[in-house]
Amino acid sequence: MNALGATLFSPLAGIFLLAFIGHRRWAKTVNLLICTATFVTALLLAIEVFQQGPILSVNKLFYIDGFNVYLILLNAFVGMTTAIFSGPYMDHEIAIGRVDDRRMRLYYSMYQGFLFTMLMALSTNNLGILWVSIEGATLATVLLVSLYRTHESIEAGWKYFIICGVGISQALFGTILVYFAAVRIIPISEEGLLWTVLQQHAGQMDAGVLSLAFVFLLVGYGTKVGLVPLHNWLPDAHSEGPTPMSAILSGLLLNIALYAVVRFKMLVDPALGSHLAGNMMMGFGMLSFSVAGLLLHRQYDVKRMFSYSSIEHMGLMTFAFGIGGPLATFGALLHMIVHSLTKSAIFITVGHATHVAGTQKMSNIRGLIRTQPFVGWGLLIGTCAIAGFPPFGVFTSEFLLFTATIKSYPWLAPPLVLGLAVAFAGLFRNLQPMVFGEPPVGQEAVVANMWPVFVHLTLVLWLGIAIPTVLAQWLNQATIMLVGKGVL
Amino acid sequence: MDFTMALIIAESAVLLTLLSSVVPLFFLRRPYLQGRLSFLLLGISGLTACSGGGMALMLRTSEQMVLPIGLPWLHVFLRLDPLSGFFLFIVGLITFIAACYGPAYIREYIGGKLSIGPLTLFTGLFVGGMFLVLLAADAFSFMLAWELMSVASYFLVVFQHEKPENRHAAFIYLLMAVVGGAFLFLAYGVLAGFSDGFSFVAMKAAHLSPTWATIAFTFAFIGFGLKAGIVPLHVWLPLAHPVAPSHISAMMSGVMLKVAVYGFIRFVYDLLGNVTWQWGVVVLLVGSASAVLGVLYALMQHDLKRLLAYHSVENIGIIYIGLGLSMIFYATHHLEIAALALIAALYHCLNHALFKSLLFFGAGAILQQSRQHDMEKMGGLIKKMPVTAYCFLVGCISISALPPFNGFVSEWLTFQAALQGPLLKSGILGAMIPVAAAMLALTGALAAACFVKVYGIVFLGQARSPEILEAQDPSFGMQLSQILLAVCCLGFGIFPTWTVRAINGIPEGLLGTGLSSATDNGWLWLTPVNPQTASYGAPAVFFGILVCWLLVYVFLHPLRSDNRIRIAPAWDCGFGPLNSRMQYTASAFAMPIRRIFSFVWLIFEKVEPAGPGGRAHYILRIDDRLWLMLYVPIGKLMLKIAERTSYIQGGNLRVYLCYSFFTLLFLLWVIV
Amino acid sequence: MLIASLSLPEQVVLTLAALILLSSFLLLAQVRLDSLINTFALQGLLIFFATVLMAFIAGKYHLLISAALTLFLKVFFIPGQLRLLIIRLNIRREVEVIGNPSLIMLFAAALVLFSYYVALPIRELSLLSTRNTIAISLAVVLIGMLIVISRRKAVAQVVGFMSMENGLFFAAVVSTYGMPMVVELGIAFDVLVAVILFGVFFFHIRAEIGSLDTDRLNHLTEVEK
Amino acid sequence: MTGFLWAIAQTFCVVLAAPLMAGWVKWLKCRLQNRKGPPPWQPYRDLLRLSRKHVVLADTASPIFRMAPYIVFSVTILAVSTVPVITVQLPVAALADVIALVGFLALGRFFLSLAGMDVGTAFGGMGSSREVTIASLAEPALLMAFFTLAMNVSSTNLSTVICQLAQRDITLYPSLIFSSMGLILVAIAETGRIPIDNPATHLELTMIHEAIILEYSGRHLALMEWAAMLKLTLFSLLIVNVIVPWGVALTLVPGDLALAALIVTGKLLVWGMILAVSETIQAKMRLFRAPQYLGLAFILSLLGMMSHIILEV
Repeated sequence: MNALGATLFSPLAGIFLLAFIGHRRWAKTVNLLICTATFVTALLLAIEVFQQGPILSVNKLFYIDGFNVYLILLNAFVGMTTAIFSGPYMDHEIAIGRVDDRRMRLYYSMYQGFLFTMLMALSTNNLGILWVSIEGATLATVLLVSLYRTHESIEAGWKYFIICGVGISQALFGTILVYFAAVRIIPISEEGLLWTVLQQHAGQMDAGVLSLAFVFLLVGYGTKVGLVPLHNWLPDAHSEGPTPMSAILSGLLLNIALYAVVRFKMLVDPALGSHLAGNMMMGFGMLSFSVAGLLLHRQYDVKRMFSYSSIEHMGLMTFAFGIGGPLATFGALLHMIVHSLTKSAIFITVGHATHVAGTQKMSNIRGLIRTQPFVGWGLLIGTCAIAGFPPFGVFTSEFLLFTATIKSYPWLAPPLVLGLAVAFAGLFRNLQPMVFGEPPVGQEAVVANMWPVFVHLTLVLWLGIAIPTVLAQWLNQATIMLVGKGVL
Repeated sequence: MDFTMALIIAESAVLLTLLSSVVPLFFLRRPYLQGRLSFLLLGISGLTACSGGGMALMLRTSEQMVLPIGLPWLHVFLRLDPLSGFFLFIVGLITFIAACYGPAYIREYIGGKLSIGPLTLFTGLFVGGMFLVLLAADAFSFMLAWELMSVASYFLVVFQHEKPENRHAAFIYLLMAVVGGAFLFLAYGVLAGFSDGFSFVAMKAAHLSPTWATIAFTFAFIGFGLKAGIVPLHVWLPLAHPVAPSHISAMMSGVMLKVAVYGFIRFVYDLLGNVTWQWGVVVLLVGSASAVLGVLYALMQHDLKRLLAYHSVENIGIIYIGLGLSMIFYATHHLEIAALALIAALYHCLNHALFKSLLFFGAGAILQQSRQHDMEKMGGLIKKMPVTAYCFLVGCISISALPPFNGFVSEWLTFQAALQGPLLKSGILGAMIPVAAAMLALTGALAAACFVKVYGIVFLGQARSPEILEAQDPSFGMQLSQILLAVCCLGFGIFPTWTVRAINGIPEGLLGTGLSSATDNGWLWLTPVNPQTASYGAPAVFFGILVCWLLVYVFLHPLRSDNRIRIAPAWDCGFGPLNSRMQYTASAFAMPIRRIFSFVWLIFEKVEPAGPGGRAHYILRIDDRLWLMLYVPIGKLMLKIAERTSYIQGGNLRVYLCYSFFTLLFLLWVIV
Repeated sequence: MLIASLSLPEQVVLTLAALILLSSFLLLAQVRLDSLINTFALQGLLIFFATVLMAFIAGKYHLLISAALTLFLKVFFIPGQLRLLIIRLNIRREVEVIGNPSLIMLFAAALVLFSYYVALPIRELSLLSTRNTIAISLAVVLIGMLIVISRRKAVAQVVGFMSMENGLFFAAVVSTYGMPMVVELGIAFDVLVAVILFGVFFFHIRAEIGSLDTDRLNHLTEVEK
Repeated sequence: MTGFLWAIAQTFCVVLAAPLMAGWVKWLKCRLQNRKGPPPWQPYRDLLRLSRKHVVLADTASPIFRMAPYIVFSVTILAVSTVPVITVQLPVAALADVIALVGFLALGRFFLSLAGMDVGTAFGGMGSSREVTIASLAEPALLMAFFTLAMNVSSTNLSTVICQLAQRDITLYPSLIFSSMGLILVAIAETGRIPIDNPATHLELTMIHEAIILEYSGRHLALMEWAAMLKLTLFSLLIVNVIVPWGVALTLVPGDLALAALIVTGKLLVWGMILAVSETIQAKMRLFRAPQYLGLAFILSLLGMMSHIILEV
C-alpha cells in the first residue's frame, strides 16, 4: 500500500517542486529523478500485486488488480524514458529560442501533473475520480499543446480543449447514469461509484440505463481515445505540442481513456447480457482503423502522420475489445503495451529527427540514415515495429487479434487486412524518403539520446519473441475479468 | 538413434545465420573483417542447413520439437520432414554458394558511402527467416518467420537507397509482401478457426467444409502467389530483384520464391488435405499464364537483372503447372501421376534455384566489372570474362530447358505428367491439360529465344560501350561460386534418377504414394510411368553428345589438307568494315516476337525524323499491361478515397463538434 | 404521476427545471456576450435553488455543500471571470451573428423531444419524485453542446460548455441526490481550473488572430487548400 | 548389344545418306522448273571441297563460333540416332524420347543462333532473331503434334509409337490426320524450306539460315551444311515413318530389315518428290506471314489433341 502512495506522491510533489525550479538547467535531472522514483515505486507496487494479488486500499479509494497494475508500470516506465529524452530535446528548444523560463517551469510541472493524473486515473477505484483524473489530464496537457504559442499550436490547444472538454462531459453524464443505476441496488450510496462494489452488482443493474450510460461513456471517453469521428483533436494536438508530450499523449493518455471504456464495458456487459457494447466498440474501432489508414496517405507533417497511426492502433484495440473473447482481449491488452512502447519510441526518434532537419515537414526531412544513422535506423525500425512486422511485439498482438476476428467475425477479416495494407502503404510511402536518400545540404546531426528508443524497441522485441510469465499472468487475469475466461 | 538429429542440425543453421547477422555488427569499424566474418558464418550455416535438410530427405523421417518461446500458451513448434528438408537443402546450398560469392562482390561497397552493416545484418536475418519458415510447424512461428523474411529482404532491396527508383521498388515490394502476408493470415486464420490451436498438427486434424476449404485455399493461393510472383501478382518481382545486390537477387529469385512454393505445398497438401480438382485447374491456368507472360515480358527487357527477374515469373509458372497437374491427379485419385507431377514441380524448384542463382551471379559479375545494367551497352564479354561467360552459357542452356542440363529434366517430367491427361474421365480437364502442355512448350521455346538474345547480345559480338572493354573475370570466390553452380546444373541434369529417388520421400509423405517406378530401372533410366511409356537416359545422352563431338572431330582431321585457320576481318557480304553499332541490338532481336505477340504489352513506338543537321531517333517504350490495368487504377482509387476522407479533418472546430454531437444522437437513437 | 400529487417543494423543483430549460433556450438565442453571461449566471442561480430545495426535500444535507459550490462557481466566479475577461479583451458589446437562428431554435426544441424519448425508459426506474427532470437535464446538456456548435466566438463556446456542466450537475442532483462528495469536489476543481485555462486561451487566441472567432483557427487540416 | 550396333550402323547410314536426300530434292526441283540441275550427289562434292578448304575466321569471332558447328552436328546426329529408320527394335530410342528429340534440335538451334550473333554482323543477328522467332512458334507445334501421337499410343518413345501404329489395323483417327498435317507444316518450317525460308537464296533481307552461316567457311561451313541436310532427312524420316508406319521392320530379322530399308528409301524418295513439287508451286512468304503459317500448324496439332480427347477416348 505504501508503494502505491509513493507512486502517486512523487509526481504530485513533482508538480509543485518543478513549478518553481523548472527553469533551472538541472530541472531535467530533477524531472528524471522524480520519474525514476515513480517508476521504482511502481515496480515495488507491481511486485506487491504480484505477490499478494489485487490490492484494495483501506478507504476503498484505490484498487490495483491485474488489469491496471501493468498499465501503471507502463505509465511510470514510459514517463521515465520520455523524461530521459525530454532533457536534450528541451535543451535544444531553449537553445533555438522556442521556449523561455516561464514556459519551462510550466512544462516540467505539467509533465509531472500529467503523469500524476494518469496514475491516479489508473489506480483509483472510484469511477467518478477516474473521470476527474482524465479531465485533469486534459487540463494538464492543454497548455503543453500550446506551449510554443504559434498560431497552429494555439489552434491545436483550443481544439483539444473544447473537443475533449465537450466529449468528457458526455462521459460524466454516462458516469452519472451508472451511479443512478447503482444507487437503486447498492445500500450505501456513497459506494455507488466504487468499481469493486459495482462489479459485484454488475448483473443486477438496469439494462436500459446502462446501455444509455455506455453510449455517453463511449462517446465521451472515445473522444479521448481518438475514435473516428471524435478524433479530430488528436492529430492537431500531437503535431503541435513538444514532442515528449506527443510521446506520452500517444503512448499513455489514449491507453488510459481506452482503459476507462473497457472498465465500463466490464460493468455493462453482464447487465445487458448482449453484445451491444461490443458491437458499438467494433464499429468505432473499424471506422477509426480504416479512416486513419486512409488519412496516412495525405500527411505532410511527420508527427501528424504518427498520430494518425495512433488513431489506427487505438481503433484496432477498440475493435479487439469489442470482439470480446479471450484471444482478442488478450491481444488487445498486449497491444496496449507494445503500441505505447513503440509509439513513444517513434515519437522520441521523430523528435530528434525534427531537430536534425529543423522542421516537421516531411518533404524537408531527407536522408536521415546518412546524417544521423541512429535516428534514421531508429525511425525505420520503429516504423517497421508499429507496422506489425515480426519479430516485434505488435506482430504478436495483431496476430492474436486477427485470428480472433476470423474466428468470431470472419467477414470482417478481409476489410481489416485491407486496412492494414492501406495503413502500411501510407506510413512507408512517407517514411522511406525521410530515412533514405541523399540528405539535403546543411542537415546536421544533433545531440540525441537514443537509449530510450533502444530500450523500448528491445522490450517490444522481447515481447514479440517471448512474453514473460508475470506479464502473461496479469494479462490473463485481466482477460478473465473482462470476458470470463482466460487464454492460459 | 537420436531422432531429432537432423532437426538439431537445422536449428543450429538458424542460430548460425542469426550469429552471422549479429556478430559482424561488433566490427563496424573494420568492414573487410565484418563482411568476411558474416559470409563465413553464413556459409557454414548454409552447409549445415544443407546437411540437415539432406539428412531429413534421405532418412524420410519427420522430427518435431517444441521450443518454449513465443506466446505463453503457444510455443514454437519446429518440424523437419522430407518436404521441408528438401527445401532446406536448396536454400542451404544456395546460401553456401552465395556466401562464397558475397565477400568479393560487396568489396565495392566498402569504403563507399554505404555502411555494409545493414547488409550483413539483414542478409543473416533474411536467410534465417527462410530457414525458419521451412522449419516452422505452427501458424504463429510460420507467419513470424515469413514476415521476418519479407522485411529483412526489404532492407536488402533498399540497401542502395540513393536512387529513387530503388526506393520505389523496395516500397512496392514491401507493400506486396504485406498484402501477401495478410492473405496468409487469413488463410491460417480460417484453418485455426476450425481447429483447436495453431500448430500444424491441430490444423491438419481440422475438418473444413468444402466452402471453407476453398476459401482457405484461395487466401493461401493469393498469399503465397504474391511472394512466388505468379501473374498477375508478379509486379514487385521485376522491380525488386534487379536493385538488390546481386548475391541477394540470386537468393531472392533463386530461393525465396521457392520458400513461397514450399508454403503453398505445405498448406495445400499437408494442412488442407482434401484437394479438389477445381483448385488444380486454377493453379494450372495461373501457372500457364505466368509461364507464358513471364517469358514474353522477359523477352522485351534490356536490363539484364530485370530480364532474369521476369524469367523467375516464368519458372514459377512452370512449377505451378506441375503443382496444378499434381493437384488435379491427386483429386481424381491418380496418385502415381500426382506424385510424378509433384516431383516434376519440386525438381524444377531445385533446378530453378540453381540456374537462376547462376545467372544472377553472372549478371552480378558483369555489373561489378562494367557497371552496366543495360544489355544494349554490353557485348563481346566472352573475350573479357571467359569463366563467367561459360558458366553463364550453362545457365542459359539450363533455363532454356535444353538437354542434357537440369532444366530439361524437370520440364520433361512435367510433360510426362501432362501426357497422362487422358487418364482423367472428365473431358474438360482432358482438354485443359493439353493446353497447359502447349503453353509449357511455347514457354520453353520462347525462353530459348530469350536466352539466345541475352547471350548473343551480352557475351558475343563486339563491345557496345567503352566500360565493357575494361571488364575482366571477377575474383576467385565469385568464379568459384559460378563454377560450382554450373557443375550442379550439369550434375542434376545428368543424374536425375538419384535426385528423383531422393525427392520421392516427399510424395510418399504427402500423397501416400511415391513414384518408385521412375527409378526402378537402374540409375541410367528415368522412367516416370513405365519403361514402355517413356524413358530418358540422361547420362547416355550426355555421353552420346561427347562421343559424337569427338568422332566428328577425329574424322574431320584426315580430310583436312591444311589445319591452319586464317584470321581475317568479317566478310559481312562484303559490306565491311564492322563496327559495334552495326550489330543487331537487343530490341531489334526481339522485334519479330514483339510484333507477333504485340497484344501482350503496351508498346509505344515512334521514330522521330531527323531535324536539320540532327539525327533521327527511335523511341521504344514497353509497359507491363497488367501494371497499368490492375495496379495503377487501384492506387488511384485509393488515393481518391483518401482525398475524400480527408474532408473529415477540415479544420473547423464546430464541424468537429457536430461529428461528436451527431454521433451521440445517432447512438442514442439506435439504443433506445 | 400527476404533478398535482406532489408536494409543493417538489412542484417548485419541477418549475425550476422548466425554467432551467428555458434559460438554455435563452442562452442559445443571446447574441450579445454580456447578456449571454448574465443568462448563464441566471441558469446557475436556478440550479442553486433547485439543489437547495432537493436537499431539504430529501433531507440530504450534503447537497447543501454542492449547492454552495454551485453558487460560488456558476453564479459568481465563472460569470465574474468571463465578464472580467470580456472587459479586458474589450469585446463586451460584441454581437455575434448566428446563421439561421429560427432553425437552430427548432432543432433545440427537437432535441428536447429527443431527450424525453431517450429518457423514457429511465423514468420508469426512478423512485425519486423528480425523475422527469432527467430528460430536462439531458436536454440542457445537448442544448449546451448545440450552443458550442452554433457559436463562433470562443467566449460563447465556453459559456455553452459550462452550460453543459450545469446540465450534468442538475442531472446528478435530481436523479441521484448528487454524486459522492469526493467526486463533486473533484469535478468542481476541474471546472475551476478549466475556467482559468479558458481565460488564458482567450488571450492567446486574441493575440494570435486578433479576435476570438474560432472559425479562423483552421490552419490544421488535411484538406488541400 | 546387337541392338546398339544396329542402331549405330543405322545412324551412320542416315548420316551418310543425308546429302543425297538434299541433292535429290534439289535435282527434282530443277527438273520441275525445266532446268538441268546438279546431280543428286553434288552435295557430297560440295562437302568434300569445303572440308579441304582453309577456315577463314572473322577476327571478332569467339570460341563459341568455332564450337557451334561441332555441337550442332553432334546433336543432330544424336537426334537422328533416336529415330527408327528401318526397325523399331531400337534401344537408343529408349535413351531419348520425342521430347528429348525436340530438345536436341532446340539445343542445336541454340548454338546455331549464338553462332550467328557471334561475329557481330547485322546479318547474323537478323538471321538468329528470325530463326529463334520461327522456332519458338514451330517448336510448340511440333511438340503438340508429337503429344497427340504420344497420347494415341500412350508413349513418347518413338519406337513404341511407330511400332504400335504399324501394328494397328487401318483406322481413320482424326487426331492423327490433324497432327500429321501439323507435323508436315512444322517440318517444312524447321528445315528451312519454302515457304518459310529459301535454302537457295542469298538475298540478305529474306534469308534466315543462310544469314546465320554467312561468316562460316571451310570445314565449319561443311559441318553446318551437313547438319542442315541431316535435319531435312531426319524430318523426312519422321514424316514417312510416323504417318505411313508400315514397312518398318518390327524385328531384327535380316530379311525384314532389307525389305524395310527398301521401303523406307522408297518412301523417302516419294516424300522428296512431294517436297519438290510443293516448293515449285509455292512462293516464299513474308517473314511476318510466318506466324500465321505456324499458328495454323499449332492449331492443327492442338485440334488433333483435342479430337483425340473428345472423339477417340
